Amino acid sequence: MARVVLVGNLAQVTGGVAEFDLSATSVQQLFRQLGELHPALAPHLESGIAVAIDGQIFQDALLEPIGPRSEVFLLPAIAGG
Amino acid sequence: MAKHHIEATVNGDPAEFLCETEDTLLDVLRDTLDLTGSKEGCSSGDCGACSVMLDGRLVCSCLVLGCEVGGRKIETIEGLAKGESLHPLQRRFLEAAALQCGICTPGFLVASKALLEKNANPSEHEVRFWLAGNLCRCTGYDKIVTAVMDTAAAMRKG
Amino acid sequence: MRYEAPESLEGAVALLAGAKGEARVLAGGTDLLVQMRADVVDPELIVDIKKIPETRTVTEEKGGWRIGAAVTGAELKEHTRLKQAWPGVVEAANLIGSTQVQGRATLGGNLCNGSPAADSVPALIAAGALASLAGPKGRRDLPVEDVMLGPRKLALTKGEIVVSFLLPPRPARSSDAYLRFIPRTEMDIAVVGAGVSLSLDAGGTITAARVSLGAVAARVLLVSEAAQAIIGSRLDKAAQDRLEAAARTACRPIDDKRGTIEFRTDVAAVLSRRTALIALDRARAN
Amino acid sequence: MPETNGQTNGQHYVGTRQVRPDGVDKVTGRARFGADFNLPGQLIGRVLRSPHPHARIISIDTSKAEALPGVKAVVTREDFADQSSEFIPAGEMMMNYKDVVRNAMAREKALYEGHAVAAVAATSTAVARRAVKLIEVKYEILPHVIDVVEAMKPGAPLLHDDLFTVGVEPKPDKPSNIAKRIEIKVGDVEAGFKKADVIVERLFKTAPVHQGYIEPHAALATVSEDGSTELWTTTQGHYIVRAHCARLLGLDIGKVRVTATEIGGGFGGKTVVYLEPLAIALSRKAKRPVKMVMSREEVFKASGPTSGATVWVKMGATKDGKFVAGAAELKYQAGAFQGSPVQPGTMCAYAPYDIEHVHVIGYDVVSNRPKVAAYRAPGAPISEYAVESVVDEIAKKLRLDPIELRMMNAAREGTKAAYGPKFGPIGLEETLNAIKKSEHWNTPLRKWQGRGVASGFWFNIGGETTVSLTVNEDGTISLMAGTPDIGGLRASLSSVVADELGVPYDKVRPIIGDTGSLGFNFLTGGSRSAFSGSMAIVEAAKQIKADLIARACKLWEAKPDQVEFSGGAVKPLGALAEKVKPMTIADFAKTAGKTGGPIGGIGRINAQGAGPSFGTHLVDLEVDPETGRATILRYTVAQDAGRALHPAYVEGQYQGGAVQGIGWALNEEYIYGDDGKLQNAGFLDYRMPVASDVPMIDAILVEVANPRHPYGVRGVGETPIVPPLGAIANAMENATGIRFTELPMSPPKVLKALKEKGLNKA
Repeated sequence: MARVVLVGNLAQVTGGVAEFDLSATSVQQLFRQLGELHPALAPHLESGIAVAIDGQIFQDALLEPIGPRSEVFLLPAIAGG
Repeated sequence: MAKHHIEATVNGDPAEFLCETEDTLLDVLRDTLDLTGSKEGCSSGDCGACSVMLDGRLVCSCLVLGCEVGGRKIETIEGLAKGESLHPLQRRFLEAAALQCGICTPGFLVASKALLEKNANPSEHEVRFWLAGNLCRCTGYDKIVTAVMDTAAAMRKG
Repeated sequence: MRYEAPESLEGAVALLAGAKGEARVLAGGTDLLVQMRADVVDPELIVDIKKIPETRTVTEEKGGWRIGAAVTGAELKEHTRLKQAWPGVVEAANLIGSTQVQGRATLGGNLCNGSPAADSVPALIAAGALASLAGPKGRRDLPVEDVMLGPRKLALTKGEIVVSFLLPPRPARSSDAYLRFIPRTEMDIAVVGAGVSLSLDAGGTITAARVSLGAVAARVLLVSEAAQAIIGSRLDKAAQDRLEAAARTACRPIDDKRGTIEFRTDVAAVLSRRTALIALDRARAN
Repeated sequence: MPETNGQTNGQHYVGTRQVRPDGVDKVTGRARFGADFNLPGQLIGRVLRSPHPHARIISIDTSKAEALPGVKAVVTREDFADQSSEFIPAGEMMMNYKDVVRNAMAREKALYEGHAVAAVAATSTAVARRAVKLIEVKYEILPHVIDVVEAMKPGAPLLHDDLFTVGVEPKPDKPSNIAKRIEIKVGDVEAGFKKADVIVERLFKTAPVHQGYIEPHAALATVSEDGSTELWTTTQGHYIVRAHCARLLGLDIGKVRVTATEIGGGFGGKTVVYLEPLAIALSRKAKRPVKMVMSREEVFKASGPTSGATVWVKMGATKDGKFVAGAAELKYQAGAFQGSPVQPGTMCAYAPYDIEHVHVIGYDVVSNRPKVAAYRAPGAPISEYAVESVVDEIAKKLRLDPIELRMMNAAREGTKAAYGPKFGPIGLEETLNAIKKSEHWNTPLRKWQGRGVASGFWFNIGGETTVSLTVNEDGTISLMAGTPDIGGLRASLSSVVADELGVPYDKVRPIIGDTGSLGFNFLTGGSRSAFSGSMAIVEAAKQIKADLIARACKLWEAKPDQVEFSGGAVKPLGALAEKVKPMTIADFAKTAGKTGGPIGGIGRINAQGAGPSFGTHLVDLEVDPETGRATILRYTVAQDAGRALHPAYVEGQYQGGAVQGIGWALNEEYIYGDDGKLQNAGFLDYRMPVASDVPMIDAILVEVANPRHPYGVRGVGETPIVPPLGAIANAMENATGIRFTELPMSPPKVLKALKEKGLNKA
């Protein structure tokens, strides 16, 4: 099971729940599973979200694999000047 | 009223143009003579991107009226390189990465050439104050000042 | 918009006097063109005075110097003997804008733009310069401090122009200086400007002095109390304090984007002292 | 990097200081920037802007303007369909199309002085100027609010009556100027403070500052009767401009071709649209090309500065200097529409440090100012300035060397970042060590001189990137990239191409392709273009090498294991080497038609694996106690580049960022009157540093390779503007003993503080 942590305001949508253990093996599955657990979260996962898998930040990477013991953080997307 | 008919010398060639009283020399160079190397950054003499030589004197072409230059000699960035070869300042700016976006570069080159013609051995202080009217937002001036001083040293050696 | 470049004073005066709408004199143009671009002014007539010989020459006259109103700062800087006689006036003219601007900007333009922050004006006033005017009624002279009445307001009558400035002869052991405060090292309008001209006797005591402050009131001030504060002294600490106090009292500044009343007053005192000390050193060297 | 690359002589160009391929055009005046493009029959466009900071637009009468001879088109709000509420990335922040259309052209209300209200296209500049003055707009003037704290107060003038604060529970039932509340929480900050022996708490204020690019915004558009649209504009992202314009004007993306001109500086400010949709709308009406160029005044009044902010910081440390807790509250101005960089501000505030308990709250607040745009590490300089100031105070309280204190708490590989995930390999410690070892750090100071140090962080990003490599008939290489070259990109990428294909640097010719010539690229921003572009080039080069190896095998009737690609040629191995000679890329190019046709590769990636870049700055300054003016005496930057593709242009990023930071710290600010109007909309009174204001900027390149990039590259463009504000504030404290908590530290403020302490005597 991957350890999944919501950073910032996302936890508000889940009524304060910020940590999950999920069996997802890709970012796409992760989003689907989170959406099923907390339907209110689903729209927030469609854009403006970055995913840090074991310390590495990915943006718009639905197909990125997630390991069984991965530590995953959901962050606001980042761009820059 | 009718436009002014002006004859001047631009980069050594005779130039003839019509302009309204309110047209600046910069307007004339860019829009009438298609010499777009001189840039408009502020139109108020505060950025130096439009620097040209007028009868051997460094000026902002945005602060000169087109109708003032009849019979006078104007040198712009387009006249800096002679024939095949770049001016030593142009070469040094390239080698020293003294430009990033490049919008201020024509003004800096024209102003730096004017400095080296007056002072073949300027101190860093003199270079910085001479060029204080040329704004650059990319480089922090370091590589520009260095390039000007290196060029001066190279030109002194000949 | 008409543009005329007469070659005689009479021609220029006639054009200006006869203008229907707003008429502007063009010297260096470093203020006029900016105001035109910004739609602040939209003159019907522009009279370029640079083709009139008297406006473009620097000549020695009765032991003093006559400077054409349309001589540029850069040209003044290259005039070795003028620079030696009036270093403060020349350095003030060369604090106006950038190298590029100094290639165009003139003493006449700097005065007639009517800004209390004009850099060359305090230096000219401290120097006791006379402005030589030409108008429909002929020529007259005005002390520079009487030319500007307030922001953008001049004592010139319709058709009248500033042709040249006369700087008086310099006795031995005399000199002048100008300092201004700006937040950057270059390119700003003076937040405070201070001009000081003084003469010493053989013993190094100040026998004559003029002190002028810019950007601390609606017009550039000639501060006689400040001059009195140092005349008869060798600019010792006590005299410096009197000078600073007099400068403070004279200030009637405003709060604006360039500085506060408090800041301008404090800095005016500091600058008048620093400027006087520079003038003193120079005078001793002469 | 794979050793099969590089030149036959083993030379590599990556890491060397090659002359930029676009350089000659830029030193001769040939290079064409935004305002240098013209088309036959072109009209001049000009914008009418609101003189009021906040006013309802009752009516706009354009009839007199339209009647003026030479006027060919006038557009107003009527010419832009309203947009549904949908968030899209713009620079570093999400922006809503509902707002984008309103910022491009005011609808119900003018929300800041300079807000576009109408635009005209005429046969000359003079006619366009006159026409704009003939447009009659009836305004109902409304009370305005400029300051962020004022804007947050209940009863403050309301900009948008449909703006309800997001991120607060329960959902507010009344609209306000607070668009969003965000929160970053790690550990239990209260418990953390209980462990602290020393706690420092401060309130800071920063002024809005403009990116200050020397080239004003400019656009040239031509729309034909069938709706096909061409646009030349100065932008950091022409594909983003295409997307915005297509959306705002209801055009097929495929019908809009955008060419990015040479760009005269952007720093984040050229990531959004201003003139572009207006020029297209005017051209569509006039059926003639329309050129629009902003004046400098318009740039200041109507294009994005970055936020001014109020920042509260509270940090706790043990007596031996370990940081145990960090709290902060950030209030960022967004300008007239939501979308300030407060989100990255909250995430960056404590990023340089290993702190167990962190709690940062941020507010995104609208007020009657121009909508902010990205500016170099958006949001980070503001929050990190506040934290670095407090870190300095903690060092002083504990009598610890400020570098030692930072070293003790520095984030390193494996540290859990204050915004959540663990860091990979990073170089903060290395930059601190580099500064500590520098001769600068060890030189003595005199009275009224001060020395300050501060560190800074930025994430960096990758993103969607396409490049194409074409092998020409003579073996030279054409490189096409789609991210505007804002400061040496072509030079950096050409070095990578030369090394990947083993061809000489001067045989690579780079261009920036238009949106019709190359696949999608995200914009130049987030310090991504050299990072992502070089990754995409490696992909494209792989395709070419594989193709050449395949062709060689066919020609030589050999197996792949009998050949290798190295030094710019396919070489036969072993016995085969007796029979055939190596074939260079040029050999293949000559006969390409006979071996399968043109040779080339296209790299299409969504670059991931961006490595954060940390930097540490060291500054000496001297204060004139009688005038309050600070002079920067000496400056040193140390920053982690991962791997510097072109060291000179990396140094240039460090030096330029430092000087922008000097301006931000000392003199730059938007000054508003009580009338809500900007008083310093020009380079005369918006005081950016000039050459005589600054010393040489020593640049130390630290290289801790980014393992996720084939060359180890990290983005370098943004981090350099993060540390200067804190470093200079710390140097001011060191020089005067006074902690300045408000930027800019301009002479009037400094003198006032010195007077209050009776220090204003030399």
